[in-house]
Amino acid sequence: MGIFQMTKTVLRNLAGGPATRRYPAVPARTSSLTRGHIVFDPATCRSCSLCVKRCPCEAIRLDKEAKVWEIDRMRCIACGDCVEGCPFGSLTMEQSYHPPVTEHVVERYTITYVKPERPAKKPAEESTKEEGVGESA
Amino acid sequence: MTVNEEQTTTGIALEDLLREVEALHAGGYRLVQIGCTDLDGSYELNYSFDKGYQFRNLRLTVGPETEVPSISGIYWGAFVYENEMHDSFGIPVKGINIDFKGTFIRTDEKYPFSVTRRGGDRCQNA
Amino acid sequence: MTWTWLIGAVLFLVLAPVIGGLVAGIDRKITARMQGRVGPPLLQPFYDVGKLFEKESVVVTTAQNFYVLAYLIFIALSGALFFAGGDLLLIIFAFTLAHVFLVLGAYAVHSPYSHIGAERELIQLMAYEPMIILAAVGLYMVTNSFYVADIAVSTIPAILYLPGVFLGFVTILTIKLRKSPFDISTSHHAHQEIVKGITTEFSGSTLAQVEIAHWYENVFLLGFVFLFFSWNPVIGVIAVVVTYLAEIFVDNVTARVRWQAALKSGWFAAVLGIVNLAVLAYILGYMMTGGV
Amino acid sequence: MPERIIVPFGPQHPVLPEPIHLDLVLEDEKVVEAIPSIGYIHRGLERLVQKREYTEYVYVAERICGICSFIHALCYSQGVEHIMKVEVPDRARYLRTIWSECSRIHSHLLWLGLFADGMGFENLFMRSWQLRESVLDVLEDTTGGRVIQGTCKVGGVRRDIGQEKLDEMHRTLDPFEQQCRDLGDVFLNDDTVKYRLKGLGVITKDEAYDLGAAGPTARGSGVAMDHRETGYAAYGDLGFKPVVETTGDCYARCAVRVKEVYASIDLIRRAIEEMPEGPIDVKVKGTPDGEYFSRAEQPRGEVIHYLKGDGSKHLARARIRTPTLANIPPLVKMLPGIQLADVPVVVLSIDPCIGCMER
Amino acid sequence: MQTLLFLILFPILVACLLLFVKRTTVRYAVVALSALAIGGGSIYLLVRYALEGAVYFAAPSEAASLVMVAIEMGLALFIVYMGAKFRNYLAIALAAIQAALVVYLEGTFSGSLHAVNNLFIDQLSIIMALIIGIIGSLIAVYAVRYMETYHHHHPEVRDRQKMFFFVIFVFLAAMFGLVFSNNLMWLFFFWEITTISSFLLIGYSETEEATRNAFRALVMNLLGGVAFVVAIIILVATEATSGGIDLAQVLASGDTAIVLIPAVLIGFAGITKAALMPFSSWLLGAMVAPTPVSALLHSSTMVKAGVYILVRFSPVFAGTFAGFSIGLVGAVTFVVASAIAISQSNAKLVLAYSTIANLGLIAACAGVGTYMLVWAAILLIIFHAVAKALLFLGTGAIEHRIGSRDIEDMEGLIVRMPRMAVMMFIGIAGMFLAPFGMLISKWAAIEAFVQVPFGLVFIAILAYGSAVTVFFWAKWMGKLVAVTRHQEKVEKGFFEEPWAPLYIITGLVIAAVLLFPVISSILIEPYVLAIYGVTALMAQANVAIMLLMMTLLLILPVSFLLFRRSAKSLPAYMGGRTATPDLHFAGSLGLTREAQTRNYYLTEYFGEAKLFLPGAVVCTVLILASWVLAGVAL
Amino acid sequence: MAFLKRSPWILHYDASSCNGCDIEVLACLTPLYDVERFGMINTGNPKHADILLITGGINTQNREVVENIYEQMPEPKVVIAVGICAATGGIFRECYNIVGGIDKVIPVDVYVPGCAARPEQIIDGVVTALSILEKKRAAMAGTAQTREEEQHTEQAGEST
Repeated sequence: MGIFQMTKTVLRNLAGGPATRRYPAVPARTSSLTRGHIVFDPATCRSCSLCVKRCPCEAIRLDKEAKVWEIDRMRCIACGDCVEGCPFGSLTMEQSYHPPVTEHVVERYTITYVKPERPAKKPAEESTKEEGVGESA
Repeated sequence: MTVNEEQTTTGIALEDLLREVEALHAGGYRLVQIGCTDLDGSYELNYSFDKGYQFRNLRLTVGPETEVPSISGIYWGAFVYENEMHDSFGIPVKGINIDFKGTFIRTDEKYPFSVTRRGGDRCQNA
Repeated sequence: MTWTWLIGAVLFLVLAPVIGGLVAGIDRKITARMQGRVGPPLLQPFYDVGKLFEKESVVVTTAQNFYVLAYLIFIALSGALFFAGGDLLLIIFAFTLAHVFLVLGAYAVHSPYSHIGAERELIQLMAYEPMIILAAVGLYMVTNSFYVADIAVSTIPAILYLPGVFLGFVTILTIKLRKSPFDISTSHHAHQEIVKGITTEFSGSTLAQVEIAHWYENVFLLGFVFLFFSWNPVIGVIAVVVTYLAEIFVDNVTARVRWQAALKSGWFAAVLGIVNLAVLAYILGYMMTGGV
Repeated sequence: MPERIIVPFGPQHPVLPEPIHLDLVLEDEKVVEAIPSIGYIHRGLERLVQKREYTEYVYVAERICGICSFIHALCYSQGVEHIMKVEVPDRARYLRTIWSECSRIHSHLLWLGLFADGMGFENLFMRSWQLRESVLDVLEDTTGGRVIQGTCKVGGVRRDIGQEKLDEMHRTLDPFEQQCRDLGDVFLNDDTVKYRLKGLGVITKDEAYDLGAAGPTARGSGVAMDHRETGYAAYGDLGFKPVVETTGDCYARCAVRVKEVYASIDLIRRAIEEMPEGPIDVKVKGTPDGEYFSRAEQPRGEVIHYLKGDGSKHLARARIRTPTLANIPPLVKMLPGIQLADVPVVVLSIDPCIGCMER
Repeated sequence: MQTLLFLILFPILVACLLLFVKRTTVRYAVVALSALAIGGGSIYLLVRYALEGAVYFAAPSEAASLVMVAIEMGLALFIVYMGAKFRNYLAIALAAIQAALVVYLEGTFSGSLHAVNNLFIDQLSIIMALIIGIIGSLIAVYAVRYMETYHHHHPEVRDRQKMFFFVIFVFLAAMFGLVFSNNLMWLFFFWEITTISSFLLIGYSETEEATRNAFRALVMNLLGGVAFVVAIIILVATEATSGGIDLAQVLASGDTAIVLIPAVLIGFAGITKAALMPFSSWLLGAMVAPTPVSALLHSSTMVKAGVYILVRFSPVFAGTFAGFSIGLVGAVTFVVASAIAISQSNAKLVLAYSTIANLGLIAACAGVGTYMLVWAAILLIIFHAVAKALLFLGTGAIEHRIGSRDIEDMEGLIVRMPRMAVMMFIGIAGMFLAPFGMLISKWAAIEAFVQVPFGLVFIAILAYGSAVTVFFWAKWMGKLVAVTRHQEKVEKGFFEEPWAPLYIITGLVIAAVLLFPVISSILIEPYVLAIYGVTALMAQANVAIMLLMMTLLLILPVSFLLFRRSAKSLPAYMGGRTATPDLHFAGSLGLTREAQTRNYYLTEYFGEAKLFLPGAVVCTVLILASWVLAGVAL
Repeated sequence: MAFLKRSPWILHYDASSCNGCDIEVLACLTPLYDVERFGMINTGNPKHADILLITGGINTQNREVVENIYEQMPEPKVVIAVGICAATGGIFRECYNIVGGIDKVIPVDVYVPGCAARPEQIIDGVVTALSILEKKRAAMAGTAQTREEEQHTEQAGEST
C-alpha cells in the first residue's frame, strides 16, 4: 500500500497539533551555549586590544587614544573568540541575538575604566602599566 | 590520527602528461581533482587520482603562458577543473570538451590567481 | 420564466467570492495542520487579494489584463449560469472559454515560464474536458435533463447510479482545484520548476483577479459535486465537505506528477465514467424493455 | 526553424535555493540540451588563507558552506594537524565524529526536504525539515550554533559535551530514529515518489566512476566509496560500512541518503557509548610547513582540502575541491532526455551545494 | 427554375470568358462582377424558395443527359490520357471501370434512366447554394490577387491562371448542379466534374509532389465514383421498389432495406469525397494546391458534397446498423484526425486535419441520422464552411506576408499584422469556442446522441475529440496573440490581397452566431420537419445566454481603454537573468541566447505515425461492416 | 486598508552566501517557525513578491541578477539583507570577488545581523520591514492621490 504512505504522518500531525514555536509570543529557544551577541562592558575594559587581534573578521576596533571601543554588528560572526580571549571579562556572550536594524551603524562605546588608585605592587598593576606604556607608544 | 591512506606525488613533464594520465585511466584510477598552486613566477599543477583510497598525484610545473593539454579526452569530467584552472589562474588549456571560455568562474578581476598579475588584491572592502 | 434563476445568479455573483475565499482560508489552515504547522489566519486569502489590489500595476503587455478580465468574467458567468439553473453543457463550454482566455493571457506575455504554464494548462484542459462532459451526460441519463434547475430538484439519488462518474469527477476535480498531484500548470506554492507557471507574469490586481476567479470556480465546482447528491440537501452538503477534505488530504500525501500522468489520469477517469454510463445505459434499457 | 523551446533556468529560481543557471533547450518538455553555468556565488575565499592566520582560517573554512560547515572545518583542521604532526586527543576525535554525523543527518534531512519540494511534495518537505530541527537543537545545545557550529579547531575541539547531555542524546536517539524511519518509508515506498524517481537520471556504475562522481551520487550507482572508511576521526574505531545502491537513478541516490541517516544515527549511538574520557584539545605551537591533501566525507561526498604551508603564520595555498564540483559532470550527463518537470529533481539528486562548489 | 439554371450555367459562361482574360485587373473585374451575380443569385434563391419547402422542376432531360454522358466519356478518356502520361495505371483502371459501368448502365437500363423532375430545391439545397454562392465566389475573388502574388513568390511555377479560373468557375457550376439535382445520374455527373476539378487544381504547380497528390486524390475519388455508379445500377435494377434514379423517390421509398445497399454505397462515395479515414490522405496531399483551392474545394464546398450526400441519405440510414457503422467511421475519424492535428505545426495541415475531423463529425451525425442529429449536422456544415474558409484565406494571406505557413512563425502576429490576427482569432474561435458556431453544433450533437441507443459510444468519442480540439486550436490562438517586441509590421505589402473577402467572411462568422436562431428557424428546422415530422429546437434561454456571451465578447475589447493608464511595463521573468526586450539573454558558455517559446506537439503520443494506421484500420473495418450490415438487413 | 502588512510575500535570493542564512530562511517556512502565520509566503517569483530577502554579498556575476530581480518587483517593496555577508560582505569581505554588501547595488531597508542569522532574527527582520512597507504604501497611495487631484484640477481648469 504505497499510495498514501504519508497518511500516518498527516494523521499524527492532525491529532498532535502544530509543532510550531510561536516565536514572538514565546521567546526564542536558546541553550546555555548559544552564541547570540557580544556585550561589552566599558567599565572593565583595559584597552588591551587582544579582542581586536583575535577577531577573525575585523569587527572590533579600538582607539586607545580616544578610549573608544567599536563593534560592527554587521561584521561580527559571533564566534566568541574575543570572549574567550578577553583577560578581563569585559566581553560576554549573550544568548539573545542582536535585533535587526534599519541602518548600518557601528556601535561605539567610550571606555570608562579608570585605573584604580592602588599601591603599585600587585602584578595586575604591572600589566596595566605595561598596557599604559603600550598605549603611549 | 588513524588515517590509513597513503599519498604519493610524482613529478612529471608536460609532454608526459597525457601518457601518464592515460596509463592511470587504464589502471582503473578515477580523477579526484586538478588543482593549481601559484608559485613565484610559475604554477604547480596537481592532477590527483584515486583507486581504493590510494591517492596518487601527478605534479607538473609550468610557466605563466604555457599551454596545457586538456585531459578531458581521457576523463570526460575533467572540464570543470580545467575551466576553473583557466578562469582563476589564466593558464591556457587546449581542447577542453566543454569550454566555458572564461565564463565558468567569472571574477571581478580577470585571473585572480595569476602569477603575472601580482598587484595585490583589488578588493573594495580590504 | 420565473425570476428565481436571477436570484440564484445574483447570489452566486455576490456570495461566491466570500465563500470561495473562506474555503481557501480553511483549506490553507487544514493543510497547515496536516503539516504540523499553525497556518495562516482564516481570512488570509482576503488579505492576500486585498494586498494585491494595493500593489503597483506591473505588466509585460497591457493585453494580459484584458485576457485575465475576460477569464474572470466568463468564470463568473459560467458559475452564475450554473446557479441560475442553466444548461450544464453550455455552462461547461462557457467554462472552457474562460480557461482559454486565461491561457491566452499567459501566451500574450510571451515569457518562457508563462508559455510553458499555458501549454500545461491546455494539457490539463484536455485532460479534464472529457470527464466533465461525461459527468453532465451522466446526470442527464439519470435525471433526463441537462438543466441544473431540474437536476437539483430531482429526487433520484444520482450518486447511486453514477459512482464511477463521481469518482472520475473527483479525479479531475483535483486537476481543477490545482491540487497535488496534478498542480502542473501553476500551483498555490511556487516551489515548482516553472516558477508560477501560467500566472508568472500576472501581478498586482491582475493576479488578484485570477485568485477571485479561482474562488468562483471552486464554488462552481463544489456546486457540481453537490448535484450528485442533490436529492438530499443535507447529505449533499456533507458530501461536498467530505469531497473537499479528501482533496486536501490527497494534496498533502502525494508528489506532483508529470504532465503525461495528469493527462492519462484525466482520460482514465473518463473511461471510468464511460464504463459507469455504459452499465447504466444497459440497466436503463433493461428496465425500459422490462417495463414494456 | 523555431523548433525548440529555450528557457533560462535560474539563477533565481524557487526550486533552487542557491543560484545555478541552466540553459534548457526543450522539445515539448523533453530536455535535449542543458548546459550549466555557475559562478554566481564565487567569493574567492581560497585566497583568504594568505590574510588569516592558519588557526583563524577555521572560521572561514566552516563558512565555505553553511550545511557542511562542520566537516569543512574538520577537514581543514585535520590537514593542518597532519602537516604539523599534531596528535588530537581521543575524546576530541569522538566529539568530532558525533558532530560530523549530526551535521550529516541535518544535511540529509535538509536535502530530503528540498528533494520532496522539487517533486512538489510539500508536506514531506515540511516533515523532513521538522525532524531536522531536532538535530539543530542538539547542535545548538552542544555547540551554541544552529548551522555554523564553530567548535572545531586545529588541535581538537573548543567545547566538550557533558555526560548528562550525552546521556540525554542517547535517550532521544531511539525515538528520533523511529521518526526518521517513518519519514524514510515515505521516500522509499510511496507510489507517487517512486513514480517520480525510478529510472530517472540514470548513471551507471562505470560512468559514475569514470566521471569522478562523489558521495551518494557515486554510491547510488554502486560505487562503494566512502572516505569514512579511511578511518579519520573516530571512524576507524567505530567501524563503518558504506551504504550502496545499484540502480543509479534518482531513487537510488535518495535511498542512499535515507539509509545513511539511519547509519549516522547508529554511529552517533556507538560514539556516545564508547566515548573516552580525557582532554579535548592540545596546544598547537609553531607554524605549518609542508603540504597535504586532506580528505573527508561530507554529506555530499568526498571533500579535499589541499593545504600548503611555507612556515609562516599564513598558509601559502588552500585549494578546496568540493563534492558538488565533482558531481557536475555526472549532472551534465544526466540532464538530456529527461522531462522539464524532472529537471529540479535531477539537479537536486546530486545534492548540489553551490556555496561549497563556488567557494 | 430560371435561377437554378442561371446558377448552374452562368459560372460556365464566366469560366469560358476567363479563358480569354490575361490581365489581372480585367480578370479581377470579371470575377468580382460575376461573384456579385452568383452571390446575388443564391440570395435570391433564399428569398424566393426558403419558405416553400421542396420544389421540383422538370428540367430538359434527354438532351442534357446525352451531353452529360458524352462529357463523362470525354473525362474518362482524359483521365486515361493523364494516367498514361504519368504512369498511374490505377487511375486508368478505375476510370475504365467507371466508364464501362456507365456504358453498361446506359445500355442496359436506358429505358429506366428517367426522373420526373431533374432539378429541385429545398432548404438544404438553399443552404448549400448559399455556401457555394457566397463563400465560394468570395474565395474566387480573393484568388485573383492571391494567384498574382503566388506566381510572384513562385516564379518556377508555370503561369496557368486562365486554366485555373476556368476550372474554378466550372467547379462552382458543378457544385450548384450537384445540390440542385434530383436525378441521380445528374448528381453523379456533377460529382465527377468536381473530382476532375480537384485533380486539376491540386496538380496546378506541376511539381512531382503536386502531381502525385493529385493522382492520389483522383484515385480515391474514383473509387467513390465507382461505388456511386454501382449504387445507381442497383437502384435502377430494383426500380419498382426503390424509386430508381429519382432522389426524392429513393428517399421516400417504402422499402428501406432495398434502398439501404445503394445508400451505403453512395455513403461510401461520400466518405471518399469527404476524405474520412482511411481516405484522409488525399485531402492532406491536396494542401499542395494554392490556398484558395484548399479553401474552396477542400474545406468549404467540395468536400461538403460528401457530407451533403450523407445528410441527404440520413433518413435511410436512421435506425440501421449500417448507418450506425457509417456514423462510427465519422466519429473515429473525428477523434483520430483531431488528435493528429495536435502534432502538426504546418497551418494548412492543421486546417486539413481539422477539416477531416469536422467532416467526420458531420458524417457521424448524418450516419446515425435522427432528426436532432441531422439538425446538428446541417448547423455544422454552415459554421464549418464559414470559419474554415476564413482560416484558409487568412493562412494564405499570412503566408504571403511572412513567407511561412508554420504556426510557430505566426508568433506575435497580433503585433505584426493586427487586422489579420484578429480575423484569424475570430476564425479559430469560430472553430471551437463557446458561443461560436462549431461548439453550438457539438453541443447539439451531444444532446442528440444522448437520446440515441448506443449513442454513448459517440458521446465518449465526442468528449475526447472536443478536448483534443481545444488543445490544438488554443495553442495556435496563443501563438497569434503573443505580444512580441521589436517586430516590424508587415500588414501592408507590395501585393495586396483584397481585404474585402476577408472582412466579409469574418463578418459572416460573427453573423452566423448572431443570426443562427434565424437560420435555424427559417432553413434547418423546416427541412428537418419536412423529412422527419419533428424538429429540434434550441431552448430560448440558451439562445439568449449565447447571445449574451457573444455580446460580452464583442464588448470586452472596450476594456482595453481601462488598461492604458498607469501600468508599468517590465520585461518578462527570466529567472533573474537580465534579458533584452526581445528575450535575448546571456546564457552558458558565454553565448547569448534567445529565449524561445514553441508549442507542444506531443508527437510521441499524437503523432501521425502513431495514430493514422490504427484509425485507418478501424475505419476500413467499419466501412466493410456497413456493407455487410446493409447486406444483412436485406 | 493595511492589507500589505498582513500578507507580505517574500522572495529569497542567495547572492553569495555560504548557505547558512539560506537554510535558515527556508527553516522559517517549516513547521517549527511557520511564517505563514503572519501571512508570509515564500514566492519564487519577483513579480509577486513584496519583500526581497537577500543573503550573501554582491559579486560581479550576481550584481545584475540582484538588480534585475529588484527591478521586477512591483512597488511597494522592501529589501532585507539577511546575515552579515549581505550587510557588509561579512567574513568574506576581503575576498577578491566580493564587492560588498547588498546596499552597494540596491537600497536596503533592514539589516539582519548574525552569522548565520537565526530564524527568529529573520522573523524579526520581516516584522521590522513590514512597517517600512506600510509607510511606502501610504506614500505611494498619497502620490497617486495627489496626482489624481492634480488631474482633476487641471481638468477643472480646462473646463472653466
